[in-house]
Amino acid sequence: MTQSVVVQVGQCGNQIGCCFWDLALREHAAVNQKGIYDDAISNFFRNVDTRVVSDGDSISKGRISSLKARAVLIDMEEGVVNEILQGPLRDVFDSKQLITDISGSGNNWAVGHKVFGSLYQEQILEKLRKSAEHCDCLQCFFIIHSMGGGTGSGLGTFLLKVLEDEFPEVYRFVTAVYPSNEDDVITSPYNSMLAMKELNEHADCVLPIDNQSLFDIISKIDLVVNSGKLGTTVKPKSLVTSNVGTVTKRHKKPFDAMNNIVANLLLSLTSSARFEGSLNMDLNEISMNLVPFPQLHYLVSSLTPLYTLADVNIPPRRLDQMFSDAFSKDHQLIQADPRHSLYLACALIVRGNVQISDLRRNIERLKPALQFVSWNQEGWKTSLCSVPPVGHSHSLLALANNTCVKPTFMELRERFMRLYKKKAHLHHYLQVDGMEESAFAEAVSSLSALIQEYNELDATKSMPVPDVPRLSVAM
Amino acid sequence: MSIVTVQLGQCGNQIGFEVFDALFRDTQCSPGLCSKRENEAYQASCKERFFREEENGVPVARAVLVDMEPKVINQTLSKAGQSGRWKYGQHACFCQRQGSGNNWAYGYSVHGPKHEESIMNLIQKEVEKCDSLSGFFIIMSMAGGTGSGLGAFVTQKLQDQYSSSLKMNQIIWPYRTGEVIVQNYNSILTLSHLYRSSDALLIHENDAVHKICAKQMNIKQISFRDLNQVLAHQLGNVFQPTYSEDGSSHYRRDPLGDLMEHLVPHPEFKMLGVRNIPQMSENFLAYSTFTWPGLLKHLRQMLISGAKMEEGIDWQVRPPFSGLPPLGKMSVHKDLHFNTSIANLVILRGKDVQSADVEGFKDPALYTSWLEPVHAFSMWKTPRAFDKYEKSAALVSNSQLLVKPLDMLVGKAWNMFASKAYIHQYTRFGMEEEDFLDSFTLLEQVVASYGSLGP
Amino acid sequence: MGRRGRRVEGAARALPEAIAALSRSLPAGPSPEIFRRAKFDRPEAAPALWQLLFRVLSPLAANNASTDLAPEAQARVVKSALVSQGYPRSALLQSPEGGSQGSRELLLALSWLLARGPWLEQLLAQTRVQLGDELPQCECDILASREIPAPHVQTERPVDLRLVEWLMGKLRFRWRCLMSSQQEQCTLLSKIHLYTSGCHSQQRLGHLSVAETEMLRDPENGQQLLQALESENIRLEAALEWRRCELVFWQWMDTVLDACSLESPAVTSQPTVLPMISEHGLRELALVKQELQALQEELQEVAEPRRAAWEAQVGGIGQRPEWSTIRKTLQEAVERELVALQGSWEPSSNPAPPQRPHRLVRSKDKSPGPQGLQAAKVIRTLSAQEASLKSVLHQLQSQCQRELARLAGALPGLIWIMAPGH
Amino acid sequence: MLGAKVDCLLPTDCARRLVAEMQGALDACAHRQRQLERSLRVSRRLLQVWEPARTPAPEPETKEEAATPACTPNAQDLKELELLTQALEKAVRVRKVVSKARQRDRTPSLASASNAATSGATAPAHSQAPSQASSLASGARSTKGVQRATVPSRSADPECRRRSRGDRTQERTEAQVTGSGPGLRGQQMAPGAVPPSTELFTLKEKGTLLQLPVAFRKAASQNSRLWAQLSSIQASDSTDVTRAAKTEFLHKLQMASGSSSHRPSAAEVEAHVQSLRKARTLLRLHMQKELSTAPTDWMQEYRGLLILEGLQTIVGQCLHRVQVLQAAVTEQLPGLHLVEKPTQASSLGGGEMDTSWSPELLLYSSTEELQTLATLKLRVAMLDQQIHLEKVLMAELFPLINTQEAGGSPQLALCRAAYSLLCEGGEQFLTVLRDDPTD
Repeated sequence: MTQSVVVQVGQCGNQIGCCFWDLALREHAAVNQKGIYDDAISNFFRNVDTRVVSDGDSISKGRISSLKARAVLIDMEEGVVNEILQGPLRDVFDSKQLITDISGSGNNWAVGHKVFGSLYQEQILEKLRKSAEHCDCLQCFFIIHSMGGGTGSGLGTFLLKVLEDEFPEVYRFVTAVYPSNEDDVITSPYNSMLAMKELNEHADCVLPIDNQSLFDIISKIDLVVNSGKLGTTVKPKSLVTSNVGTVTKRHKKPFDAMNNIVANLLLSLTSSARFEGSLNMDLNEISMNLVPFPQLHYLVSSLTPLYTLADVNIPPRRLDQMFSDAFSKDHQLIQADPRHSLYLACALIVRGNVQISDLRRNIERLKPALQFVSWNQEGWKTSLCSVPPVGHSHSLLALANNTCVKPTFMELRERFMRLYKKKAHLHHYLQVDGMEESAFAEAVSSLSALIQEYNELDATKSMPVPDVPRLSVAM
Repeated sequence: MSIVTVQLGQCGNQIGFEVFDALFRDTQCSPGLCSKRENEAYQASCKERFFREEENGVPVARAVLVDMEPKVINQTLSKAGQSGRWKYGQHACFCQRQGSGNNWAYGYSVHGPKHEESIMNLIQKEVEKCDSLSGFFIIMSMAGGTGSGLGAFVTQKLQDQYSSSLKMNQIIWPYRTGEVIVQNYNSILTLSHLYRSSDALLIHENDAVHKICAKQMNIKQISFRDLNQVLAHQLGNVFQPTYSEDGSSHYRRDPLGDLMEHLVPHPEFKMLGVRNIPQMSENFLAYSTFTWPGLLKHLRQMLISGAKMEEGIDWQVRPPFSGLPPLGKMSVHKDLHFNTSIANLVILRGKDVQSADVEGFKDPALYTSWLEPVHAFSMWKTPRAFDKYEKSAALVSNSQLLVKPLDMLVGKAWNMFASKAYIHQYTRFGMEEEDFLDSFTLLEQVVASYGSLGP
Repeated sequence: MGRRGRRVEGAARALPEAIAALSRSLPAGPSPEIFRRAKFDRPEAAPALWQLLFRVLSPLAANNASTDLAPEAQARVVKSALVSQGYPRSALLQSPEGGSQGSRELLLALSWLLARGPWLEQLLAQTRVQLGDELPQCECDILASREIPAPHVQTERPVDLRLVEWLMGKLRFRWRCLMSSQQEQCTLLSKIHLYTSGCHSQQRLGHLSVAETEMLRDPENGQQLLQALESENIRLEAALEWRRCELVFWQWMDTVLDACSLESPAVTSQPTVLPMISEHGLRELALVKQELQALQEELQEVAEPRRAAWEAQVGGIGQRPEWSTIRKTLQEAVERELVALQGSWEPSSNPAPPQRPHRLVRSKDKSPGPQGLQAAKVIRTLSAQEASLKSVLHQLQSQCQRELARLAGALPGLIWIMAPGH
Repeated sequence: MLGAKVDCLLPTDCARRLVAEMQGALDACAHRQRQLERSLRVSRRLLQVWEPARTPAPEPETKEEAATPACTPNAQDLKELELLTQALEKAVRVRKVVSKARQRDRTPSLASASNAATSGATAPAHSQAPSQASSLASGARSTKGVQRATVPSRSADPECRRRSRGDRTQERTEAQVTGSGPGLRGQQMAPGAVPPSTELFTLKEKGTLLQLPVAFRKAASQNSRLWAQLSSIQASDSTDVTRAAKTEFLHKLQMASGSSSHRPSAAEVEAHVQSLRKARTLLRLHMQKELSTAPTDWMQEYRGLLILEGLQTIVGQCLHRVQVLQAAVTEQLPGLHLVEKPTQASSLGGGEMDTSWSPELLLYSSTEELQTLATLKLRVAMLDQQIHLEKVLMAELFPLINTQEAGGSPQLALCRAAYSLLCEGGEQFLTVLRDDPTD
C-alpha cells in the first residue's frame, strides 16, 4: 500500500488542510470500526506508540495507538498553525512537522519564493525527508496553497521544485486556490502569475479551485437548506460543515464551508487508492490518463451530489442526476462550463453503491452532449470505490481536462497585465534579492504559451478532423 | 496434464477467482444423468488440471497471483479462503505496494524486469508441483498497466523459459467507451507483444459480456462480479473435461494442446472468441427445455452472423454459395456481415450428447477458402452436464469475429498516436515511438489477414 | 561330386537338425520337410514359405495388423521388400503372385537373406520381449520417416500456401505435445524406479522396470509376459543351435542353387518389376547434388584468391631452410584432419548414439554403481548433435532470408518489416 | 470487408508434395504420441493406488451405467445399496464357481480360469474396467474403498466383506496356497512376495517390498544369458568356413541371376544419400569454421589454404559419388561399379560390426537428467525433421517465387508465407507496408 504526504502552505493551505485532516479522521473512524491500524488508514496516518519516547518508530500493524498525520505544515505567520495546535486536532500533529516564522510574506510572491525559500530550504527538506522516511512507499505529495497570497504562492511553488529534485518519482498534486475577482489583495494577479509559471513547470497535476465558485456552491446549499423545501433536516452525523475540528466553531463563516468542499475533493480523489472497490484507481493513474501533454495538467473538478457537502438530509434523487450534475456549470469548482468546451479527457471517480452498469449507462447517456477532442473520443477513466462518504450512499467526483480552464487563465493574465502595464507595485518585488524583472515577462509568456495550446485545441472543436491515414499493408 | 494459471492485475485476479470457483462448483454439481463412475472420472480430470491436493485435503488452485498493489490480492485470497471449498497456495502470491498506474510501459519496462526473478520463481514452484505440465493460462486485461504491461512481460519470459509449454492468454477487452483513457495504447502494445510470445489469445469483450448480463441473465444492476461470473462460466464450458476423440471412455488429457492444434496453428491468426448457449438466469432455467438441434442451430447462426449472444441473432445472414435460396434482395447485402471462420471447435455437454448432429458446422462455406472443414472443424463432448444446464454447447472460434473491434482499436490508437498525445507518459519509461510503430505494423497486418479471409 | 559326396554323407543327420533349429528360431517357421520339398520346387511348399517371408519382411505383419492379407497381396509385399533390399534374382520376382509355384526360388530368397548378415538376430531383436525401460532407440527414425506418405485426403481443391503454414503450425504443436508427454513419462519412470529401488533380484539393476512392476500388479498380464519370455528363450536357443551347425545348411544350399541355376539361366531385363528406386530417392539425390555443387562453388571462390595470395607471398618463405619440413608436417596434419572428417560420415565410425538396446537404470550419484553408459555422456553427445543441427537450420534459414531480401530489394514502394530480432 | 482477398495457390505437383510431406510428419508425431500415451497410461496406473485391475465383484456403478439413465439422483442412494448387496452375493457365487472350476479342470493357468468364470458373471463391463480405473484419481479411489468397506456391514459373511475391498492379490495368494498344483508355471507366477496386506497401498508406500516371482526371475536370467551367447557366437561368427560358404553362396546366386554387377538397391541408395547429406553438412560446417578464424601467422594461413583445398577435393569426390549413384540408379551406365564400397548402413543386412545384442545399461542419476536426455533426443529428432522440411520447402518454393510476376499480389502473398515458413519456422510473420499510404 502506498502513502501520501500532505504539504499545506500558507494560511489558506493550512485552513483547508485542517478541514481535510478532520474529515479524514472521521471517515476512517466510520469505516474502521474495530480500531485496527490498516492499510487504508496508513495512507494518510501513521500509527505511533506514544509511550515510546523515540519518535521515529511507527507501528505497522495492530491496534491504533496514536495517529499522526502524514503532513508538513508551513506558514510564515504563526496564527493559523498555532490555532490548529491548540485545537482538537493537536494530537495528530507534532512540532517536528511544523515550519513557521513570524514575519509573514506580505502578500509578496518574491518574499515567499526567494527569501523564505532560500532561508528555509534546508529545514523544509529535512521535514519532507523525515515524513518520507515514515512511509513504506511514498507515492504522492498533496500540496495545498492559495495563488493570491505571498507564502502560499511563493513558498508553495518553491517547494514544488524542491520536491521535484529530491523525490523525482513521487507525484506532485497541487490544489491551488485561485483568487476571485473581488480579491482584497492588490498584488494577487502578480503572485498568481508568477506561481502559475512554477505550476506549469513543476507540478504533475493541478486542481485549480476558484474561491468564487466555492462561494456560489455554498450559497446554493444554503438556499436549499433555508428554503425548507424537500423536508430537509440537519444531519447529526454528517461530515461536512459541523466541523468541530476546525479553527473556529462558527457555522456561518463561509470559509469553513468552502474549505470543506476542497477537503472533500481530496478525500474523494484518494478514496479509490485507500479503500476497496471493483474498479480501483491509483493516484498515479490520474496523471497517466488525464494528462495527454505534459503542460496540460490542469484538471477541472466537480463534486456531486452537493448535499454530500452539506449538513442536510435531502432524499436522494435519482442516481443519474448525480452524473448530470457533475457536468453542469454550477457544480464546477472553478468558474467554467465544461459542457461547452472541449474535453481532452475525463475521469469519473464514483464512491458507494454504484455498479459498472450504472456507470456505463450514464457515460452513454451523457456522451452525445459532450465534446471530446478528435483523438480521444472515448476519453473516460472510471473508478468504483465501494466505500461511500460518511452518511451517504454514493458520490461522484468528476475530473476534467477541459479547455474550459482557459478563461480563468486569460482573466488572470488580463488582471496581471492591467497592473503590469502600469508597473504598479513592481518595486516591492524587485527589491527582493534574486528577483529580476525578466521573471515577470517569462511568467507571462509561460502562461500565454499555455493559453495558446488550449486555443489550438479549441480550434479543432468546430471543424471535422479527418482520420489520419493509417499504415497501409500491402498484403 | 496440468495447467498453471497466472492471474495478473486487478482484472486478472478477480476473474481468476471466479474461474476456479466456477470450475470447482461444477465438479460438485449434481452430475445430471451420467453415472457415478463417470462423474468421478470427470472430477478427477478437472482436479488434475486445475487443482492440487494438500495434506489437509482442501484442493489448492494451481495458480500464481500477481499484482503490483496488495488490495485485490488480499481480497481474492480471503474470498477463496472463506469459500472453504478450495483455496490458493500459501505462497503463491506476489504483490508490491504501488500499481503500474495504467501505464503499459511501467508494467513492462519497470515492474517486469524488477520483479522478474521473484515472479518466475513463484511460477517455477507451481510448475514443479505438476507431474505433467501442459501449459500456462494467463489471465489479464489489456487496458491497464499491470495486467497488460507486466502480463506481456511475464508471457515473454514464460516463452523464453518454458518454450515447449503452451501459453494461452485470456485477455479482457475493455469497454469500447473507455475504462482507461490510454486503453487503446495499452491494448495495441499488449496484443502485438502477445502475438509474438503467446500461442493463443482468448478474448472476451467487456461490452459483449455486459450485454449478456443485461439481456440473457436479466441482471438489472450489473457489477464486475456478474461479468466475471459469466466469463468464468464460458471458460469452464471450454476447459472442463471432455472425452478424447479416439476412445470414448477416456477424458482428454491435454485440452489446451488439442485446442491450440485445432484452432491456432497459423501465426497470423491467434485470436479466439468464445460463444456459449444456453446462458440464462437460474430463474428461467427451470422453465426451459432444450434440444440439441435447436441449440446447435442457434449456435451456428451466432457464429455466421457474428452475434455475441443468443438474443438478437440476425437470421438473415447466410453463408455464401451454401446452396440455400437467397432471401430476396436482402441477402446480397447480408453477405457482407457474414463471419468467415478459419477454424471452429464445438464443445457439447449433457444429456443425449451422442445424438447431437454438428453437420451444420462442417459446411465448407463457413470457412476460408484455403482450409477445408476436415482441418477446420472439431468437436468435443461429454454426457456430463455442466453447471446446472442439462445441455450446453460452447463454441471456440478463430474467425473474423474480432477483426472489427481490433480495427477500431488500432484506428483510435493511431489517431491518438498521430497527435502524439500521451506519448510522453510512455517514453518516460524507456519506450520509443518506434516501439509503437512496430506494434501498429503488426496489428495492421493481423487486421488485413483476418479481413482477407472473407468470401 | 566325389569330394562333396562324402561331406553330404556326413551331414545327412546334421542337416535336418540344422534346418529344424532354423525353423524354430523363426517366427512360425515351417517344418524341415518344407525345406526339403522346396529344394525340389514342389508346389505344396510354396504357401508356407510365402507366409514366412511375408511375416519376416513386412513391417505391417510385425504389428499383426494385416496378417489376413490376400496371398497375392502378401506376395507383392514380399517381392517389393526383396527388390528394395537388392535381391538379384528375377525368377522369383517374375513368378506368379502368391501361387504355389516357385518354392525353390522362395527358399533361395530366404537363404539370401540369411546369408547376408545377422538377419536372424535382427529378427529376434525386433520382436524381443522388453523387460527394461528404454528411451526410444532413436527418435529420428520414428519422427523422420523419409518415405513420402500418400496424403490422406487427395485434395481436389487447389492448395493454398497458407494451408502449408497451417500444417506446419500443427506440427509445431505436436512437437510440443510430445515434449510434455515425454517429460511426464520421465517423471513417472523415475518415480517408479525410485519407489521400487532394491527390489530387483539382479543387483546391478537395483529396481524394477515398468514391465516388471506391471507384472506384479496385474498377474494375468504377468503370465503372458512370462510366456512370451519363455518362447523367446526357445527361439534363442534354437538360433544358437543354428549358428553352431549352419555350415551344413550352406553346403546343402549349394546343391539347391546348382539345381536351379540350369533352369533359369539368362533373364536379362526385368520388365515386370517394381521400380528399383523410388522417385523420392532420386529427388533427394538431386537435392544433395545441388547443395554440394553450391558448396563447391563457394569453396572455389574463397580458395582460389587465397592460393593466389599465398603464391605471391611464398617467395620469401619458400627460401627458408626449415620450410620443407614445416610444409610436410602441415600437409600431414591437414590430411589426418580431413580423413577424420571424411570418416565421420561413414556410419560404421559413428558409435555416438547407442545403437545397442539399453535399459534405463537409476543409479545414485557418485556411488560406484554398475557398469554402463552414463546418461551424462549421452547427453553430451546429443547436445553436440543438437547444436550442430541447430546451426545447420539457422544457416538454411539465413540463406532463405538473404534470398528473400534480395527479392524484396527489387520491389520498389514496399517496406518489408520482419519480426523483431532480425 | 477489410482486406483484399489474395490467394496464393500452389501448382498441383508442388502442393501434393508439400501436403504429403507435412502430413507425413504430422502422422509420425501422432504415432509417437500414441505410443507415449500408451506407456504413460501404464505408468500412471502403477503410481495410483494398487488394487487388482478387476475386482471380483462387479462394481455397482457399471450396473448403473448400463441401466437406463432414468434413475433420479434422489433414489440413487437406495438403489446403490441394493446393487451393492446384489454384487456381494454375486461375488460369493463367483468365488464358488472359481474354486469349482479349479478343482474340475486343474487348468494350468489359474488366471485364465478365474478370468473366464468372472467374466461370465459380469459380462461386458469387464473390458472397460481397467481403462476406466486408470483415469480415476487416487482420491476418488480411496473414498470408494472406504465406502465399500463400511457399507456392506449388513452382509453377514465376513469373507464377503474383506473380498469386497477388492483385494485380488490376497485372493490369489490364498488360491495358490490352497491349489498348489504340481509344477505349474502359472502358479509360481503368483506374486507371493507382495506384502500380504489387505489394505490398498501405493507404490510409493510399499514399492520397496515388492519381489519378482521365481519363475520370472529364472526366465529372465536365462534370457539375458542367451542373448549374451548369441552376441559372442556372432562376434566369432562360427568359423571362417561358414562365412566363406555364405559368401560363396551369395556370389553364386548373383552369378546365377544373370547380372554379375551389383545394382544398388533402394535401401543402399538411401544409405548413400544419408551419408552424403551428412557429408555435405559437415563439410559446410568445417568450411565455416575455417573461414571464421582469422590466421595469425603464415603457418596457419597455409594450413587454412590446405584445408580449403582439401575440402574442395572431398566435395569433388562426393559429387562424383552422386553422379555414379545417379547413373547406376537410372541404369544409363549398366555394370558400373561404385567407386567407394557401399556403406553398410541399411537397416537389414548390414552392421557386422555391431554385434552385441544384449542390452546395455543406461545409467541416470536424477529425474532431471533423464528428462534432459529424453528432451535432447526428441529435439534432435525434431531438428532433423525440421531441416528436412526446410529443404523440401526451399526446393519447392523458391522456383515458384522466381517465376511469379515481380511485385504482383500473388508473389507478395507467396513471399510472405514463404518467409514465415522458411525463415521463422512458421512461428512469426512478415508485414509488407506500402511506402505510399495514399494508395
